[in-house]
Amino acid sequence: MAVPKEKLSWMYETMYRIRRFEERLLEETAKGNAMGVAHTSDGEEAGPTGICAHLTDTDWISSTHRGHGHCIAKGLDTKGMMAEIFGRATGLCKGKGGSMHIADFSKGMLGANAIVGAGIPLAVGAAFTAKYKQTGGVAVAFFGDGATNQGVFHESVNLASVFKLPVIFACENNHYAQSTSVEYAVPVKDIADRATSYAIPGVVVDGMDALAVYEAAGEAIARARAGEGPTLLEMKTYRYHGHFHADIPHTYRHQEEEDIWRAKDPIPHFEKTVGEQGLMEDAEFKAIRDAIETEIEEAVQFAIDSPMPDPSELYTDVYVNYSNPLQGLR
Amino acid sequence: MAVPKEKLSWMYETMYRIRRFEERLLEETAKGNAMGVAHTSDGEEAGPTGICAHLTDTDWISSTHRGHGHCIAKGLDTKGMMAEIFGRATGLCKGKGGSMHIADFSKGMLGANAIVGAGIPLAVGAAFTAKYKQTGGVAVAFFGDGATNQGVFHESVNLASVFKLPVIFACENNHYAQSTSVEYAVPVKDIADRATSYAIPGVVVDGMDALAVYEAAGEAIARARAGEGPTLLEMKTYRYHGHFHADIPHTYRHQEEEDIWRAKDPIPHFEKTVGEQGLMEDAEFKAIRDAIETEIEEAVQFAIDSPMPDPSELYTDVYVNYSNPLQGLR
Amino acid sequence: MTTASRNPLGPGTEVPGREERYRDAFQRTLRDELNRDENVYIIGEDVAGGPGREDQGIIDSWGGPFAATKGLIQDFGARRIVDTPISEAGFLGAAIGSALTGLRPVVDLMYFDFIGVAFDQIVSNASKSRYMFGGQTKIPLTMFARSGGGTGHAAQHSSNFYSILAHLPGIKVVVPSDPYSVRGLLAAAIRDDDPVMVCNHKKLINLTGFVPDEEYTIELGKGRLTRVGTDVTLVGMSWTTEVCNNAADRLKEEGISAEVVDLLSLSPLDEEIFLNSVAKTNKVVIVDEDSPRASMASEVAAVIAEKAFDSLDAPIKRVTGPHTPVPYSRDLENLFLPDEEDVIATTKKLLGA
Amino acid sequence: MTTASRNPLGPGTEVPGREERYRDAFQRTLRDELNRDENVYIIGEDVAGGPGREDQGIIDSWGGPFAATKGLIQDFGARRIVDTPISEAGFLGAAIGSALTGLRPVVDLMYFDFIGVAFDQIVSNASKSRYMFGGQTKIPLTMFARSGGGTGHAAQHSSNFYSILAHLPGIKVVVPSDPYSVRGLLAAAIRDDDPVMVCNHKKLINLTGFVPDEEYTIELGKGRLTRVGTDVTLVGMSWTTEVCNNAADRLKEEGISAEVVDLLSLSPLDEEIFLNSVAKTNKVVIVDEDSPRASMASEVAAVIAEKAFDSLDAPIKRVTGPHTPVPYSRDLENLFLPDEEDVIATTKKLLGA
Ligand SMILES: Cc1ncc(C[n+]2csc(CCOP(=O)(O)OP(=O)(O)O)c2C)c(N)n1
Ligand SMILES: Cc1ncc(C[n+]2csc(CCOP(=O)(O)OP(=O)(O)O)c2C)c(N)n1
Ligand SMILES: [Mg+2]
Ligand SMILES: [Mg+2]
Repeated sequence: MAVPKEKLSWMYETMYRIRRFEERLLEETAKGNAMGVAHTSDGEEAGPTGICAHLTDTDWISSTHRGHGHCIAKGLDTKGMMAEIFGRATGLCKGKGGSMHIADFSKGMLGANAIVGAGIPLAVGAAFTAKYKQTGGVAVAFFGDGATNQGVFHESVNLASVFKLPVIFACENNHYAQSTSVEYAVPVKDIADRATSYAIPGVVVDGMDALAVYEAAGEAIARARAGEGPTLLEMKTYRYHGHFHADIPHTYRHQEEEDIWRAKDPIPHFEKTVGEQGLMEDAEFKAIRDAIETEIEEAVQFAIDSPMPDPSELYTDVYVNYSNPLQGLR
Repeated sequence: MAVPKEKLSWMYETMYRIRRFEERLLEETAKGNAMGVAHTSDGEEAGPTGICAHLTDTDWISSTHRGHGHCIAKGLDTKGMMAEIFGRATGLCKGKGGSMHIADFSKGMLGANAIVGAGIPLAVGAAFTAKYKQTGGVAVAFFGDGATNQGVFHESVNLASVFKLPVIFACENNHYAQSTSVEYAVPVKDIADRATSYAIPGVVVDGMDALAVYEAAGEAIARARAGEGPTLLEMKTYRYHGHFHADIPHTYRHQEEEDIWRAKDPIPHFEKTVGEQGLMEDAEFKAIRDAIETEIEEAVQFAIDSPMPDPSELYTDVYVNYSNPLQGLR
Repeated sequence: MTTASRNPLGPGTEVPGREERYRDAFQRTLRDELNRDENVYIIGEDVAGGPGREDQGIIDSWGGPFAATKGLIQDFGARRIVDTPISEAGFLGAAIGSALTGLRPVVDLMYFDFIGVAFDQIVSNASKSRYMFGGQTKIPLTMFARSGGGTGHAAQHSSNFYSILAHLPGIKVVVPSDPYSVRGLLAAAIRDDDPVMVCNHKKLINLTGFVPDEEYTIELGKGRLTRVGTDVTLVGMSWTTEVCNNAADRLKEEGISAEVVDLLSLSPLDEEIFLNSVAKTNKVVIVDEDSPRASMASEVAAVIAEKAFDSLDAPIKRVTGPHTPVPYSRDLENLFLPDEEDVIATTKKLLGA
Repeated sequence: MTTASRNPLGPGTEVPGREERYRDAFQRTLRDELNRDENVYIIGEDVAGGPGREDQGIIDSWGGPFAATKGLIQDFGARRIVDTPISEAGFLGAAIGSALTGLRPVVDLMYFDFIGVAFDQIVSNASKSRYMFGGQTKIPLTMFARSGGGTGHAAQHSSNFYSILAHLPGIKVVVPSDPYSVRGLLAAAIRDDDPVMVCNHKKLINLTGFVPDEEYTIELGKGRLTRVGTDVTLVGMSWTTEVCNNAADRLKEEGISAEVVDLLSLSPLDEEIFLNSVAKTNKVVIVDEDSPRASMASEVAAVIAEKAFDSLDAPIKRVTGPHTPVPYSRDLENLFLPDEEDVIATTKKLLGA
């Protein structure tokens, strides 16, 4: 598949933005600047990037506890994201959501979701709206290997098949759910095989290769936009760090395994492929990287400099049109 | 598969007992004698019969809102069942459960369950116990076509596969879930194909043919007892009456369709097959039928003659060892 | 037709209207709202009925239990009256997703008990999305379900767990008590931008009452008085308002003047209306069919004990279902349900009458 | 080691014991019960850790969040420490099925919020099976989960929805408040023949306190006094007992004598202990981290307003979380949580002090 030049540089930039966002976030969390629990997705950048390359702001995605990569690929502002994770008033959710609940509805991002599987039907609903209103839009549900053992995964995919909705079920099989290996919890070799239960296509793709994902996702999204219904797209991938910032993965997986996956790192892999084809120059890669370094530093500084939410924010946004009088019974 | 003579007559007897129980129950419900909501399973007798022919009281089954057939096939007393549906103190659950909650733990019957799908994991749990305690027992989860769209079906089958438990997932595909046809709600042709998602065998069998079910179930149960894990067994069948006693099915299905299925009626079909093979005589069939007629009449009379539960029963059985002081705050 | 006698708008406000069953008022409102707003659609199991059989000449059968949506499919088509597989978590979640992206779903959850299988979507998505996303979005979701005992449906089909939903910040809960209120509350719920659960008690569904012809809404979060009195306040919700009304009428014959507060909304809760009533009567009996622990009856009692303590002359009494599941056998089930006798006996005891 | 000062058995009952973290007392109890009864097993996500990797030389990593079960797999093996896929409804349902057939499962539901996805199994099977089957069976099921705010886990991982479970007939709910009580209550829960939910507040998990060496159980349904006083009763549960204790100690310095009732069990509820206390102090402040509507705070208030009305000198006060989800940002989260200051301020206002 011929990929337009600006898409290529967007993909590189997006992967690198995710990578550096996650790495810097881990540093800031270790310093105690970022609050709460951070689940990073470095290593998995190719998936959201290859998929979101096909989407616009009027397409929708739903996400998970490990959602920074999805957010960035969907075009969310890294300043607003970082500030959110720092619990600041300038965060995308005013500091009320945090890492596991970053959302930006103006960008077609339905929100990260900290309940495994719970975001999947939301994407089905967004696809329902697209069909109902004939917007031509599609929706993508991102979720992990572990999430495919949740009941709501099954119900959502079935529903989407029955309704023939324009939705892509994008499974990031990073081979672990917390410490549980996919081999233990999922008895089939390829999660894509679970598509059989719903009479929809199931596709396996190398989740470390943005161009491969781009191609596979392109087909699925084209089918969806053409009214031909959903696809289950499995991306084989790996998370470099622990399940969350404080998790040490070597208690449940071997260094050798990690090494094998790191050798497939999506960023140098992309540089190599695209470089060899003469589509982008080293200098271009470097310029992008430099710009991203600056951007992420600025995002961190923005977060640090931003104010905490006003205490009154505790009580707002519970309802649209009911100003909640139950401000704690004290 | 050679079927022992006493099994044959047990099967015939069981199917006929279910048939007459259901038919008489509908009459009694129409008269207002039986309380509540009755979901009858006449037409579907071959399934539970062919399966339970392999089970003993130390094997377990879980059931559904449409559970009378499962109960009878598992050896539950028709007097106690009828009395339960009449809401009498002599009912198997003292009149506190009714048609949708008939249970008899002494017979390995875990209870009918009125939440679609909710009984499925209970059977998985019973199989877990069998494996844990090495009893050699198996468990059978009965459920409908519609139930395979519930999340808990998916989770339960997956779990049983991961744990390699001795459990049979017995899907009675009677082609409707209330008024919804299976073609609408289940996008695959055979529900048995859903076994693919869990790497277990999926088997389709003619659910109007007790001997076919007997054979297929025999293999699945033998595998389970041998420690080889679960099977999804789909029985194609049909319910003759409405979803519940007051439902008129002709608003969502055609008489011609009903006629096609009635032509496969499991009882004459069994008489014919077994009779032609010279394994049972007409006189034997007749003797069984006569005995059942008497039994069911006695069950109805028993129920009518039985007392209502004592009012104090409202407050008992909530907890084992805590005599509930909250007897309504009045 | 103008019916003044049963006019719930109060004396002096005679409006054109009709005697209508609760279920018919409910369906009429659905139709009105479907006509009013193209973004409103209805989703649930068998809400259309016979789906996928259209090519075989069959369309519409069930229309949901108690035929709530029967016939809508003919007039609004399969795009807007959407049948689903038995996948409550999936379709409720999808409805939420559609609400987040511009539609106004009305979800039939059939029996109230089935919130169990969809509970996570209610708790984690419907109730929290607006807050945790910092107010970016609204969730114009309406859910409805049949609640309560009295029809022999036994333990798993007779719940009244509205207290569980009212406990959750971010969800609104309404409990209509007659045809008039279901029309006004359902219309308000569908037009509201927050998630709302509408509880239809099974014993109300076939009841008849006066319903104005014109469209109207009842503000969410406002209760009403269905009887005015001075000696004691009876607080009812859903079916128990009917119980309280009947008890008040019988108490009147015995010279006891009972005021009946019909909560109508459980969340937001109209604290003022029952606090004002208790300020006048100084005594209160709260009637709730649900089991008592951490119930709406408890909540109303707690609010009164905190905010109207000084006007209280006597202990706050709750008349509730017992702390048991709903039993099957008819007599036991009737015993489970709080009824007029219970309310009258408790009231008389409280008044020392 | 004998520690009298922090001996929760009360003065004069010095027993051999140790200072131990809540989490260690919890795990020690699990070990004791696993040793005591072959039918006890533990099931949940990552309770063993690294499953399926044993052949690769890896076993045990996580042991659940906060390492509750870490190391058990080595001593008890995969038969009794059972890792599951992320399928709460499935494995909780299976645990119930195993309880119905002779085992005594202990289910780790991880975060309290995850009851959402398994809720139907709790409501429809665990809580009702005994009743609807006419007492034929028992359900010796123990569930545990981490509850509460204070760790920056935000809206979907900080719930305290114990009121929802306490509302359900057929379930028991316990809320230990220190290492001593978690040991006694967990042992009692596992030996009990009814379904019990054990709520471990995240803020308690790393707290240290005195724990006797010997095995003991605390009767389900019994509260205790953690401070004796005469001016006001503070009612705490789970983490809020710690809040009440600290508030009482500070109030004492100001000459106000507060009695602290630690509920320990929410269902069954020890009504007597707080009714007796209020009979003595005539004033009460109930402290509950959960949102207020139809909460345990409401329930305790309602019971007092009904049964101890005559001993009340002042309105019943609730100090609860607000009617909002739990916010993420630290300061907002701290504001959400009821703390000593809130309790002290409310108490003083109540006492006119
Ligand atoms: C319903 C539910 N159960 C359990 C958890 C705890 N939990 C958080 S992430 C996770 C693992 C998810 O694995 P996977 O879906 O593969 O996503 P990954 O973390 O690998 O991206 C678990 C069990 C949860 N958040 N929600
Ligand atoms: C969770 C849940 N959703 C909906 C219902 C209402 N309901 C009862 S039976 C039924 C249809 C079940 O269909 P199927 O599983 O095929 O069983 P059948 O009735 O055909 O035997 C439905 C939707 C229910 N009891 N539980
Ligand atoms: Mg994973
Ligand atoms: Mg069916």
